[in-house]
Amino acid sequence: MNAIDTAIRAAAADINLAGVTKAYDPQTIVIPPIDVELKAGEFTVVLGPSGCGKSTLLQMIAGLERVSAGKIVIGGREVQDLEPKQRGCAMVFQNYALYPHMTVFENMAYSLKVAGLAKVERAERVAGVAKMLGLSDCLSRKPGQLSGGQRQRVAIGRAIVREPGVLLFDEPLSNLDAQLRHDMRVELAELHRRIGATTVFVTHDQMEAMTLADRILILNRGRIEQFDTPKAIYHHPASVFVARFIGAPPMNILPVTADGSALCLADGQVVAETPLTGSFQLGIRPEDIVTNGNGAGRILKAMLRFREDLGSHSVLAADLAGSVIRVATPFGVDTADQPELSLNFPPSRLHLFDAETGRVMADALGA
Amino acid sequence: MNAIDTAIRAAAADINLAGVTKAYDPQTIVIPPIDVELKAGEFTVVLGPSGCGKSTLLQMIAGLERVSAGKIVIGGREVQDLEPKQRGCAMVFQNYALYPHMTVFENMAYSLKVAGLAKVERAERVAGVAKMLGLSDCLSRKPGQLSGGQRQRVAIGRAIVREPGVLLFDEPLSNLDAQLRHDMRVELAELHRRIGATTVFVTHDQMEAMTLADRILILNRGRIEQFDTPKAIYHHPASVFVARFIGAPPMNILPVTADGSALCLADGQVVAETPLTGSFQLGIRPEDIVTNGNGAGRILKAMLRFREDLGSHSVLAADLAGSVIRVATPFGVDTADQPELSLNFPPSRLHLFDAETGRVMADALGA
Amino acid sequence: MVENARSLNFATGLILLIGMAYILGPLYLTLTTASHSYEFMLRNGLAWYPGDQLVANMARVFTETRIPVQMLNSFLVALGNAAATCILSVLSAYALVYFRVRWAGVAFALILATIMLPLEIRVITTYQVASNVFSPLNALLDVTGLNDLIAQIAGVPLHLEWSVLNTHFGLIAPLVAHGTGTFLFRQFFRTLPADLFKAARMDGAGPIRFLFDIILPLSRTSFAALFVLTFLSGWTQYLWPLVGASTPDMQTAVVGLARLVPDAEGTVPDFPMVMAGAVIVSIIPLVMIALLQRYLVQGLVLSEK
Amino acid sequence: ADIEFWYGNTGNVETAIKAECDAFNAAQSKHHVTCVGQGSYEVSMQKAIAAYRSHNYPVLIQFFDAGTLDLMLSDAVVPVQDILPDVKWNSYIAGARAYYETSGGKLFSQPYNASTLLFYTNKTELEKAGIAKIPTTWEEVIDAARKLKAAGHACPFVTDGDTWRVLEQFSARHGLPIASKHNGYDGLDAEYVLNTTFAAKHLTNLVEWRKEGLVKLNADTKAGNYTAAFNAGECAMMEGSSGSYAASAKAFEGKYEITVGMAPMYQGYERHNTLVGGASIYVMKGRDQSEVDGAKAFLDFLRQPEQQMALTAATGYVPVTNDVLDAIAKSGEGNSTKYATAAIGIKSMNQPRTEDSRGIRLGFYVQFREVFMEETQKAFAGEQTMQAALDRAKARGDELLRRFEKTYKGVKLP
Amino acid sequence: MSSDSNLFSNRWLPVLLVAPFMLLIAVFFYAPVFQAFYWSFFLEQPFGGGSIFVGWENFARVLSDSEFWEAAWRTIIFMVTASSLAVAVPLILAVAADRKIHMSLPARNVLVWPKGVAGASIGVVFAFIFNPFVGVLAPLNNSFPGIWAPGIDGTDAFITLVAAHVWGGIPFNFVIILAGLQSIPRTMHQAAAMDGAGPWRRIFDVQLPLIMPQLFLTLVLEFTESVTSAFALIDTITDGGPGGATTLLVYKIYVDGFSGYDLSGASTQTAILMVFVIILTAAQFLFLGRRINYER
Ligand SMILES: Nc1ncnc2c1ncn2[C@@H]1O[C@H](COP(=O)(O)OP(=O)(O)OP(=O)(O)O)[C@@H](O)[C@H]1O
Ligand SMILES: Nc1ncnc2c1ncn2[C@@H]1O[C@H](COP(=O)(O)OP(=O)(O)OP(=O)(O)O)[C@@H](O)[C@H]1O
Ligand SMILES: O=P(O)(O)OC[C@H](O)CO
Ligand SMILES: [Mg+2]
Ligand SMILES: [Mg+2]
Repeated sequence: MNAIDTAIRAAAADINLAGVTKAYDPQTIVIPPIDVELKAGEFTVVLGPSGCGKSTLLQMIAGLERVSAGKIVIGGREVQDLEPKQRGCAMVFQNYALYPHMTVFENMAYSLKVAGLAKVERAERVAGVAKMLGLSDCLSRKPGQLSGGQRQRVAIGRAIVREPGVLLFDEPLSNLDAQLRHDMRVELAELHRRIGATTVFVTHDQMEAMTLADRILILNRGRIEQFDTPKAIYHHPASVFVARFIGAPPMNILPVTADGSALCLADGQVVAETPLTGSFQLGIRPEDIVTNGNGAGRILKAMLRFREDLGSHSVLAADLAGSVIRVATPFGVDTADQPELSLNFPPSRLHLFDAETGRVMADALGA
Repeated sequence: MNAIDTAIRAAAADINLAGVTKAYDPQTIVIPPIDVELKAGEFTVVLGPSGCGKSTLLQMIAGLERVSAGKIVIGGREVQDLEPKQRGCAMVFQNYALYPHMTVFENMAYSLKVAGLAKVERAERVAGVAKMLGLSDCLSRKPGQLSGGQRQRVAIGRAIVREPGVLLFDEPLSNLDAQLRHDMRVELAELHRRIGATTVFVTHDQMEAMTLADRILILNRGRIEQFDTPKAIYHHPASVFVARFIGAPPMNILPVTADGSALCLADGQVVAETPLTGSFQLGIRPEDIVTNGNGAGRILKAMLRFREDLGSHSVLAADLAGSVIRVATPFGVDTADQPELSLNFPPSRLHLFDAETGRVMADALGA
Repeated sequence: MVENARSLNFATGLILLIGMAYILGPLYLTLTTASHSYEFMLRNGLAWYPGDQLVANMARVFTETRIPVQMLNSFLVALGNAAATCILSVLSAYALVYFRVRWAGVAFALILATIMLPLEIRVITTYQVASNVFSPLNALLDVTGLNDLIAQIAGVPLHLEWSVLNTHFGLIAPLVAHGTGTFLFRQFFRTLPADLFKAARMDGAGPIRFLFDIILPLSRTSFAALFVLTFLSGWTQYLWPLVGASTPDMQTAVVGLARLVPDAEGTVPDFPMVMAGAVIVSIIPLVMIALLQRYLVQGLVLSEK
Repeated sequence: ADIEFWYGNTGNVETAIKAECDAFNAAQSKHHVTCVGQGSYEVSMQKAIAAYRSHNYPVLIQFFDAGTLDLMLSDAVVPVQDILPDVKWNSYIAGARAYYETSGGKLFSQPYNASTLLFYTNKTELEKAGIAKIPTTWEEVIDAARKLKAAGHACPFVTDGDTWRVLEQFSARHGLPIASKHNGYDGLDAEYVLNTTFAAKHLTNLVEWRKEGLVKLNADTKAGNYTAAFNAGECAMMEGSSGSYAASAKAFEGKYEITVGMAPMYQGYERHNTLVGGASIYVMKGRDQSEVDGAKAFLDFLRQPEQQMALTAATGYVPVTNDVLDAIAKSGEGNSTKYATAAIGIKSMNQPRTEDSRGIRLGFYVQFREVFMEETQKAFAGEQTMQAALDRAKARGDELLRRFEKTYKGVKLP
Repeated sequence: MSSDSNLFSNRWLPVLLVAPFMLLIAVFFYAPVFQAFYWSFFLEQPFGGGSIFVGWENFARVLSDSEFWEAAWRTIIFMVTASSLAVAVPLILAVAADRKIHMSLPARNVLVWPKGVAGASIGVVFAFIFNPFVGVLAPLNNSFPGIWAPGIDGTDAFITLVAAHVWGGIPFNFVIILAGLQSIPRTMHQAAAMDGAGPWRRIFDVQLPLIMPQLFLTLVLEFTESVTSAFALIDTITDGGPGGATTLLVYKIYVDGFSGYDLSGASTQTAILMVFVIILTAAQFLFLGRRINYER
């Protein structure tokens, strides 16, 4: 009876990964030992480039992939050796993986049926979830007769009908077109508020990550680069990797040298004061750069290469000290089309990273 | 010999469509008679929702699809009854349509070979184009061994190696990931500057349209909604359709009534003055709305529903007079999290559309 | 297609017309010949136009030959072949694709090899084996010396005998020992998204449930295609039923039909009746093709990958 | 007991066999025989072999003449004479006995549907062409053929060139061996000699005559088959088994007059006996006594004169016990056409005997028949000379004999 | 594939699932194959009275037998002519039917029909239709007597077999090739048209190269199919004649084994044929299979 219970109802649970490792074959370690703690009810987005191990991580939590070493604890139970159905997790797949031969109802009820839940109860639960997801009218249709958004919702419905303690999503929105994607994002956020399951959401779309996550886990080759709130990750990236990965257009990264007093670009222009010495990488977001030379900080000279006018704002590409940087002009601001630009890098918006490791230098800049 | 000539070398040419119509079957007219004039060397982007007839239009120009009526004139020649190869057009397909059994070199050289160009010349031309596209190293590979971006470039190379007067692109970037897409966009723009062929580029991605086009042709169910520069289209949309279609998040459209003096929202709040009377649709872009009630124009009260923080800026969703509107806060501006918002709709940023036809009311608003 | 040139379409049409004539010609002549009397055939030979004896000739096939009961045999053989092939293939393909077994490659190779050597090549020894299905086992017992052991314990060596000749089972079994079905299903299973498997596991389905709830329903078209194919192949078999069945009442209709010709020794074969027989014998498979051609095509398309 | 009996015939012969089985079952209630047709002599034999190997065979099987040696060496059958010692076996005519008895004179099998080669003519057509006398020699046959041809007849003489007809029966009645050691009767180490005897000349003649349009083969006839062509009136003369007489007579009814006589001889050759053809019944080894009892009863039943007469009447097969001719005579229908083959057939088989006309006792003989047909067909088609064909047939045949000898190394002819 | 996420890890269940089929092919495929090889080293008495081990002697004999080589040669000729026609004709038809014209719909249907007609039935029908006296060619024979004589002339008999085989082989190959052609994306044609290639040129430059996998498949299967179909056709049309002109190896094996009850000889030929087929199939895979493995 216990099996049925976790299979079809569980409270939102903490997830602890301790030293979890994955190697598909002894040579290639996909995930080196990592430790993560996800709080019950939290919405965690796992973000990272393709092939970094996001899906692998998720599948280890789900029980679809064995851990090579380490422990996975869900709601206090060690689960790494349990079958998927015993872990109280549900999962939504990238291409939905709906059963094409079953109706929407049957798709959603399948796990309940396998768990041995009585027919009446099944119908009740599915009806409830369908209503919540606005699927009540298509319960008797097959997945092939649904729109992309509806399929998405069925996939989610199938997962949450089990009332799992943990909800796992593997790039569930990546097959949708932009509009639908936006709508589903909003729906997902609301859904999470309502059902409160601990949620792990894999994506490589930073927009999704920013808008959905309580915390974002950024993976790079199986290693955790940063695990923090979206705001912190955006405004205080822990490494060049994170800085470059989040934000579009991405943060500009320039090689700089410091002589104990000033931070200089490759061509000698001084960007800011600093007590440090050595080589570093300087980061600044395109939208933090002030054009026309009337912002805070020193004035830097750059040459305009081209501009892309996106309606709501423009992106300028400019040569600065031998690097190409991108500058986003806020909407409304019309820059004159002259080749020479005067730019300000507001000191409060500067990020300084170690030239070797790429990790951020905490509080390294005065001002 | 003339055949060879147009097949493998042509000057950039005007394209004139006069009364061009397409019906796959007599019942469903996909494209009602349209007239368009594209100038030699111009980069035209055709934009529109899926199924609106973009590909059909392109294929009629290319000669892959017969016109049901009307004339197509390319470089002064009437071509609607000519074979594709006689029209001096080259085309890049959405899925590249590379010949999988031929090497990159053979793919690019194929049209030259068919046209009977000598082997040496073929090699020369292909080498030139390959160099320009950075493909010199992969000439002997098969398409299956290339990355997405490389395939894309081969497809383009295959088209331009013929030095066509007209270059046609059918959603060439839609299969690429965001990063690559951005890079290819830049490459394409530069390429066009270099070879100068009249270019027709089909997409349904407005970002592409905005950044690439000299002029954008917006199609809606085969009809031309607007044909103008990106700026004009963004700032002066000719219809609700265009207004909604361009910009992300899209322009807010609200039903309004005018009583000869004031323009009122559904709940009676006055937005602006107007000499008109009747029902209209009011449009305003999310980024044109000023929050905190300190911009130009009257103050409107709205209730915040939720906000999405995108790092560079935030998007607020708010209830206004029974409709949901989106407001984009410029980056840097931190709005306090209070449910009641005071908004300004700067009169210069308002767009007024006919309630029935959805066409813009020119100069309808004072201010 | 791109061009719509009239001459091209004309040439294409002509080719297809010739192709259809090639296919339909013999069928038409079969029908016309079947619709004339024996005497007419003796006088005129091949009939180019239909006559009025079709029904009469068919009636004679039913009353004068064993073809009716042989049709029943054909039907049982075809059905048995189709059903057994479908079931065994789906099970073995399922095991090879969805389980982590080290011997999967070897097993698949062993199965695939059966495609290469048609029954016609190995008919002599297949016949010997069919005449005693246990002969391989007996040989094994002898060779391994196990039989000496058994002889010591039981007093007599073990020698089992079971001839399947002249039984429906015997007619069917060697036809089923053919790997195409397994190959087809394996290809099909591999085109199913891997996530489907994962989803089912998340939903708590084990191997048996997954097979019955997910795999089998999804394989319906492949099943239908393989069923049609193996049914047709069972129906149209010739050599094996010819040797595997020793009595006319066990033989299949195709064999019976071929036998109609020499049966008439001393007289000119009754071609109208033979042709009427040919029509009757082919009618079930032809109807099947007409009805299920869609599945047939889909099934064959699959097997290409 | 319930017993099974396998046979290989088809057509009206099969009908007659079934009738006999039914008659047996009706005549007594102790035994029941199920008669199973196998389609042809060759297939029947192969099925018997496989059935025997799998210990799943009937007690009675009919085998054709060509399989005699294989069966004698098989150790799979019990000689009928051992099983039924009390039967008066010497009432069988010598011609039939010779083929199926051991060197010790013991009958191995009970002759059943015995045939021999006869000469058929369409008297009506011959007369039309002005031929009054039925030919008895090849010279006359060819003479008649020329006349027929001159009279516009498309197919004067027809044969299928079958080994049994053109080689075995021809050699026997002309006193020629086809292999040394008296066609193998004296040992497994025999060799073919067919390419050196007068048979070679005859076969060469056939080729010439065919070129001349006097002789036709199966494929030259509209009917596609020599008996069918004869029966349909397409061909005027044929050499054929007595077993097909009934069918021919029936086909001729009301249209033509048929004659049967002994097969033609070359002038200057003394006529010897023709061989018994068709098939005989063997009792298989290792069945229960009760089945053997049933088999005995059935064999006894078939041996009865009435049964033999019935078979003869229905098919043309020749009765082979001496008492049957008397019985026919007694029945008062002695001159009825339905018994036409009985007297002439027996007469043909009772012609003076030589050591080379006893029968054929050669290994893998069925395969040799195929070889002979293959090679001579090539000769008829003009791909090689008849002599070359026979030389090749001999070479290939000897190969078979040697292999047979080796396969049965150490086994003695019974 | 080795990952557990795609696979069940039960140990005995898969064995249980494969076992019935494995048992079946063990008994009805591998045992006979083994038996054939076994017998080919013995001289086997037909009635099982005894057998003598003769080592490679059977092979030596068969391989030095000109009949065997003639049959083998005829088999190869049949496979080459009949099989290539049985692929080429459907190929032409499929290329034609791939074009969207009125005729292609009925053609796609009609061309599949022979699949329902058994080889032996085809044989019976073709034997009659090509009968020199009453068949379709009878008028020809009336004007030029003897010009068409499949009962006498080996070549004519061979032609009849090939015509019948191609007739029966069209459907399967047609469907596979057509499926291949239809899986070629439309844009591929369009691209080639833009490159200036006309329909004829596209057949050779685009369509044929792209349906190589299908062509390969049909060739491999046609190979075994020709063996199967050949037997039924020979047995119903020519009986291997005239003069052995249509005795292919399959038929020879059958005749030697079943009519001549020469088990050792037939088995030896079977064994040789098997080795031959295996080598040929392997060669096909090696030489053809490797070249056509590109992605779309
Ligand atoms: N079954 C497997 N066997 C071997 N290696 C695998 C397997 N599955 C994944 N990998 C490898 O493990 C690494 C991580 O794969 P994973 O699927 O977790 O990446 P991901 O972050 O989900 O990427 P994507 O964004 O492309 O989905 C990759 O290098 C991949 O090649
Ligand atoms: N060959 C055809 N036969 C019939 N209708 C067609 C055909 N091709 C396209 N259509 C129809 O014509 C309309 C326009 O199609 P078209 O492919 O031009 O759209 P599109 O704008 O390119 O769309 P997308 O963005 O999806 O590519 C659609 O409704 C489509 O269904
Ligand atoms: O046609 P049958 O029955 O007379 O037999 C002829 C030969 O003896 C067969 O071997
Ligand atoms: Mg992934
Ligand atoms: Mg399109």
